[in-house]
Amino acid sequence: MNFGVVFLLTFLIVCAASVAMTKNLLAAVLIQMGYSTIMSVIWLVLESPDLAITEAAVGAGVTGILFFVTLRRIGLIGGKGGRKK
Amino acid sequence: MGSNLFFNYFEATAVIVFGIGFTILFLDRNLIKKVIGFNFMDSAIFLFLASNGYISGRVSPIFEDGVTAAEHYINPVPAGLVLTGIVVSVSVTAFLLALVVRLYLRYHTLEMDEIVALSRKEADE
Amino acid sequence: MMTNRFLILVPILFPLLCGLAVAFAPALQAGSRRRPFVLFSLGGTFLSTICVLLLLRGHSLHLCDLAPSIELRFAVDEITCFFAGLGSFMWLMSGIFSMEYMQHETNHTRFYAFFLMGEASMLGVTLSANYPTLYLCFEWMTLLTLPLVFHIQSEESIQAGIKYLLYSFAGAFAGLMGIPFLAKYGTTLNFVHGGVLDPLLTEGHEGLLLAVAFAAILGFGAKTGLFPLHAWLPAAHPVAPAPASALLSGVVTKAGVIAILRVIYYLFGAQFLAGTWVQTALLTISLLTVFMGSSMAFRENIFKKRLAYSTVSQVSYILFGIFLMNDTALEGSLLHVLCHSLAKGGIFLCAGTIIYKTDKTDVRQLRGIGKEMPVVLWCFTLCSLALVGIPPMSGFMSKWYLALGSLENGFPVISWLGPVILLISAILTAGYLLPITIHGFFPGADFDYSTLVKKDPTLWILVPLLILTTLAAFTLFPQPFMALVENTTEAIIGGMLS
Amino acid sequence: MNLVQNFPFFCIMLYLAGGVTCCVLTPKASRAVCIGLNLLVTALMAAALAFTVRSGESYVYLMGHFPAPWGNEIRIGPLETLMGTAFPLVMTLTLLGGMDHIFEDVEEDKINLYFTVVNLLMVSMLALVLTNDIFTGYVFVEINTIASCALVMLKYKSGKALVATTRYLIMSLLGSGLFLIGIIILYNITGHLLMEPMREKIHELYLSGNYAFPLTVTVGLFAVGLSLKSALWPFSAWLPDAHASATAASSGILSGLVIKSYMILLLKIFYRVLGMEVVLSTGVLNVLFVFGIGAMLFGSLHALQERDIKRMLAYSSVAQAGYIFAGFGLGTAEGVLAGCIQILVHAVTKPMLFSAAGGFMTVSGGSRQFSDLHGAGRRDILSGIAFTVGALSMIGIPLFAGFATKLVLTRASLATAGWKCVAALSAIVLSTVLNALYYIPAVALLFDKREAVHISGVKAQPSAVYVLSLTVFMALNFFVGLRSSLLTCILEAGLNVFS
Amino acid sequence: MKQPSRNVARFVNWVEGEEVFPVPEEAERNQKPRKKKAPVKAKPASPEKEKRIFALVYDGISVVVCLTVILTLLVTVSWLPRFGGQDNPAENEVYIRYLEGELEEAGAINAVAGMILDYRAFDTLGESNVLFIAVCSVIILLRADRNRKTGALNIPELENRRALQPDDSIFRGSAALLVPIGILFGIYVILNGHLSAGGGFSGGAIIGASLILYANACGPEKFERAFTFRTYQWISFFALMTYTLLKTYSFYTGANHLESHIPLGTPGAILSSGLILPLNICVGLVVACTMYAFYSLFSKGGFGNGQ
Repeated sequence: MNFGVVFLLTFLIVCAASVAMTKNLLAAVLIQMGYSTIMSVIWLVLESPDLAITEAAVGAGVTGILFFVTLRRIGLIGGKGGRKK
Repeated sequence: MGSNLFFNYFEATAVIVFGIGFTILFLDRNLIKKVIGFNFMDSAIFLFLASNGYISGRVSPIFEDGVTAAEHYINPVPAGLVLTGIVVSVSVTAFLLALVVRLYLRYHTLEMDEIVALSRKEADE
Repeated sequence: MMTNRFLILVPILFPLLCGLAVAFAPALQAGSRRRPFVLFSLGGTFLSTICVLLLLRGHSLHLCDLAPSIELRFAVDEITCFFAGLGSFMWLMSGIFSMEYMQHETNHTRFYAFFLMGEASMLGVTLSANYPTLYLCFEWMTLLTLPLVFHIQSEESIQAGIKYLLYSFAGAFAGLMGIPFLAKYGTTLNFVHGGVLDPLLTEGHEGLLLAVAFAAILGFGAKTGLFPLHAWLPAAHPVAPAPASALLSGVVTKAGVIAILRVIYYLFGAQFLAGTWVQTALLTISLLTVFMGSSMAFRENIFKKRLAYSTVSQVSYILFGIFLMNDTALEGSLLHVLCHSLAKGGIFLCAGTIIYKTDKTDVRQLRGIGKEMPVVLWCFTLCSLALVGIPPMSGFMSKWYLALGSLENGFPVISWLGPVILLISAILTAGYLLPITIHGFFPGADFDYSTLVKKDPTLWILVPLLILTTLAAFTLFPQPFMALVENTTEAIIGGMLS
Repeated sequence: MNLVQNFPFFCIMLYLAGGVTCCVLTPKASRAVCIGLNLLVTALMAAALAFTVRSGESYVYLMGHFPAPWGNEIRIGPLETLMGTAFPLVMTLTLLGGMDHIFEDVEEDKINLYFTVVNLLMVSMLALVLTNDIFTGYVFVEINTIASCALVMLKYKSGKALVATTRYLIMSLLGSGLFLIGIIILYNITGHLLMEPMREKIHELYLSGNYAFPLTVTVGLFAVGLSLKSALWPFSAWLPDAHASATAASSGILSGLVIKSYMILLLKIFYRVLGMEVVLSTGVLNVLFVFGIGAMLFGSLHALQERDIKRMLAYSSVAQAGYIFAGFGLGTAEGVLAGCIQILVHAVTKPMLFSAAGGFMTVSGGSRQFSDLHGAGRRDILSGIAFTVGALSMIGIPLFAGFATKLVLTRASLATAGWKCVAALSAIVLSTVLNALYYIPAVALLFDKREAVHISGVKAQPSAVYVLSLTVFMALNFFVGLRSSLLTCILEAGLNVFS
Repeated sequence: MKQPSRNVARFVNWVEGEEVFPVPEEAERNQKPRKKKAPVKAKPASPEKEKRIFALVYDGISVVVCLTVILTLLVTVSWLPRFGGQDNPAENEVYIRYLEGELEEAGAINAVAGMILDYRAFDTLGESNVLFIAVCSVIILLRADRNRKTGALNIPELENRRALQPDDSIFRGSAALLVPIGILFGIYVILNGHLSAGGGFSGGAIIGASLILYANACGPEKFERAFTFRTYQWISFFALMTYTLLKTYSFYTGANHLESHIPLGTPGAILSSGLILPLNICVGLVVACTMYAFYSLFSKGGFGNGQ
């Protein structure tokens, strides 16, 4: 029950709860990417490097990009000065 | 109530995040929030699965210089399953986001019940 | 011997193929060629049925099996002889009648196609030798006679058709529920003289089986217009063309009677049902229907609707006889089957002719009709006398036997209440049929004879009418019919109760 | 290990290869590849069916060099091969039936993707029916989910299809999420993923009594997850939109085949993984039975109010799914047999109804409302006949396919005790009457003389392919109706060796 | 057929959740899913107030659903075997053979890669098809559809990606540095899939991400002149086709107990562990192109000028 792991796990729960609460979509996407990075650290704690690389590359990397491109396409961020939803 | 709740703190966290993700996906009315909820739900499930395979005091199953004794490494099966799961969840997220883009381009809103109301009023083409 | 067992299927397949030929063969589309072909096929069916009944009595044929222990089996036994002969004869008579009558109607191909196929399914009902085949032919008879009901395709006829279909499906499906129960508690699903229930199995389950029997009888009763499911009959008959409504009330209701006969005497067994609450309930329901049918007919002014209500009450006479479950009552009900088919068929054909010639559908408009169509109204009068039960006509004999059977039966109330209600309903029948004759022949002083023009129909209509009327008077020379009825009753109920 | 035993494996691999090739071909070529592939697979699976029925017991086919608890495997028995033959056959007929709709509704350069999706849907259904490993089941459940959602949304510029797809996808993802967490708990307490070794472990746990609560929760998770995906009544809010707004061929495939593969997977999990005594001890079958009865009633009740022909058919699919789950819920072998027969009967009847509905739409100016469909049966006589045959089979008239289900289900419910028998019988009678109440007026309306003024006189010129598919469908319907005893004994043999 | 009365329809609609503000039946987690209580209909003082009340009730219900799911699963977790324990049920003969028999049978140093690409290869085959079907669906949805009448591709409003702020030299400079490293690292991860951690998926994702970075920094024109939509389709076709054929061969030989003549090579060398390397390369290629395809489909509905 070392402290570091407990801190990481509580971070995950805080991330999930905060996304449930927030209304701002950009914040939600950022929280999700943070969540994914911490998750790849947890995979390392659980002794499975395969998952760490995959989670980092595929989780934060590609999913994050997809979210940002979607938000741009919806006009929420960047592009033609999207209206704040 | 079983006795292992405080020992299985990995699985407990996974279950809590799963509950939150499940509810966001199911009941939240914003489409982007739903997709994020789905991501939380899936990665929580994989945390639950991978934590089953972990054996304390053992190393990840990449053999160092020919030592193949089973007591030295952790269980590789959950790691393999999670690898498959992560790619599945990425594909589904991409599909969901594509749907969100198309829905927004047509109905200019992200709230699910507004979209359902608008589509009901639409003439049946 | 193998080949002639398949001959049993001839009465079913022959009209079916002719019906399909009429529907699809291009050569028969022309009216001139179609009418002889239809006549030929009706006559052919009648003759083939008679041959099959005489030659193949007692043979049975296992066609195929629908589900593991559910098989299609046809056989010729005493009920088949009685009803198949009557049914195909009535179909022939109304077929001849329709030659003339159909000028009045449109799209004949569809009418004749389903007319012939309907006969096939009716013969299927008579020939079926086990419960699933009976159910199958029953359902298909509903389907094939449906287009005859909404032939004129007016909004009202379609609603009536749908009502007919729903009532028949609900009823037939209540009948279907009997199959699994009998498969479980009975030895076999085939019709066995005296019932198939295995006494060991039905130890503690009498109540359940009685309820199933009651549901099945009420279900099949839908076709005969028995009380709970009778509402479709007054709706369907007026809209159907005359030959079709003659068959609907004359023969299709008898299919319901066959099914009930099979359920009572060949599946559950008369001893099992005799003396139970099921019998008392059925008797009261049939008496209720008899009384209700004739009183409703008394108040109804549309000609064909009045005749439809009269069918409801007359067929319940037959059911009353069957539910009494003793041989005299059964004899009476079989006699009434004969009388009602012939007489009611004749009456409907007369009504059809009147409507065909003068387009008067309301009873009150029929003043002085006797002057315009003397022959038709004479036939109508004789047939209604048969229905009322006046001595020279057949109705008297069947009602006599029914009353005797009811008195013989030791039921506390029903044994004397039955004849009383039969008498009251006979008076009511006279009340709603005879005024038509009276007004027809004696229109009263102020009727101007100047505008009168003779409208007697052609031979196509007169011949069947006359044949039916003479047959309806079979009490004058009862010997052949009584012999037929007696040995049928003997075969059905013999050696069981008495 | 003679050659015939490899056929199911070849079918899966053929579909995978076919799926990949279709996406690079032209629309016409990919259609040819897809239809040819389906026919070839039907033939192969029919040969495998003949082999398994003759040999009478199911054999295991290793996917790789390693036996049971280590490598993947698929298990092939009479039941699986019968479903494996029926699914591609019905798929081919539905595709042929809705072909001109596909080329009209889907955009020009995305038609080959349609056939790619169809091929991958077939591989996932075959794999679900055949697989002997739960996690492979999960992976192919995911392929099935995405492919069926892709089928729904393939309508050109149709907003409704998009909304229906989203709701369908979200509910399906919930279902597969619950299903996955069920698998993980099972893996955690048994240590196996293959079905047979897991069964022994669960049997030991059941006897020894430890991990009892997780076992019960897993049974609940599987039941809720998979009934969510196979549109059992309380979770079927997504089905009417999804199946109504898709093209004719897709809605036929979805109603007829896709929801069935999940039911077979649930059956397999109850029979082969958990074992019947564990499932019976948790009482989840009673819950499924009650939901099945609810589906039969509420599904038909909803179809009664529907004024749109495809939504009516979709709601009637919900009711028919209720039949299957009522059959499974009875808990006896005969009940499961009734469920399996209903799977086949519905797979044969519903796609025909949807193709005929598609035919009516082309003839009445593309509208789905009953007010415009007056007399459509007279304008397109073949679809009219096909729709009537389908409707009568749904009501359960003898000589048609529906009668077999009613018979076996009534007999099965009779065999069970007390309240289940009464509930099942009354539900069957009530839902039959409700079925008649909405199918017969629909058929009467389709053959109505008074046609809507702006459509009357439009005579249909159905393509040869459409005529062929509907006639073969009707023949198939009659065959199942008449020879249902043949199907029953194959299914019985299959169920005996199923666990 | 006259319509059944209105309130029956509304009751059934409510049960079915067809109301305009649909509160669909939630898939309760335990096996006896209770009916959810109906959202309490307050006295509609004003639509605004009713909306707020409805939102409150809706959130209340979602909290209730969330708690029930979490509590049920927490109780289940409390019964499960202890975390990291030695003799958990999962540590049985399956796990021992995967580790000890792995070198002889699959020949991969990385036991996880050996397990997913050899012992349980059917899952991984299915899973790469999940990615393929997802790409097909995204293409169906987002690819610029041809305008029915004119036949021209109606490309979504393409503001010029390249028109970044004038001072994007920092971005372009760092991208020029990062992209080659990323691609090299990705290739390393793919090739060493069976020797060290990583494998087809992670390597492909890394290459995909760096391609996207490159397309953003230096503009997609030069790159997409070679990498058009057709080439993407043919790449994924060849890669998946070889994957399926290799696996068909190995399954067929396995099932019929034939000896598959694929050399396992000396463990530790690059060209070792039989089929795992070519499979990793195929998967890596597909995943890389797919990630780039996702990006370009989302941002501009197709490659280059959208065809």
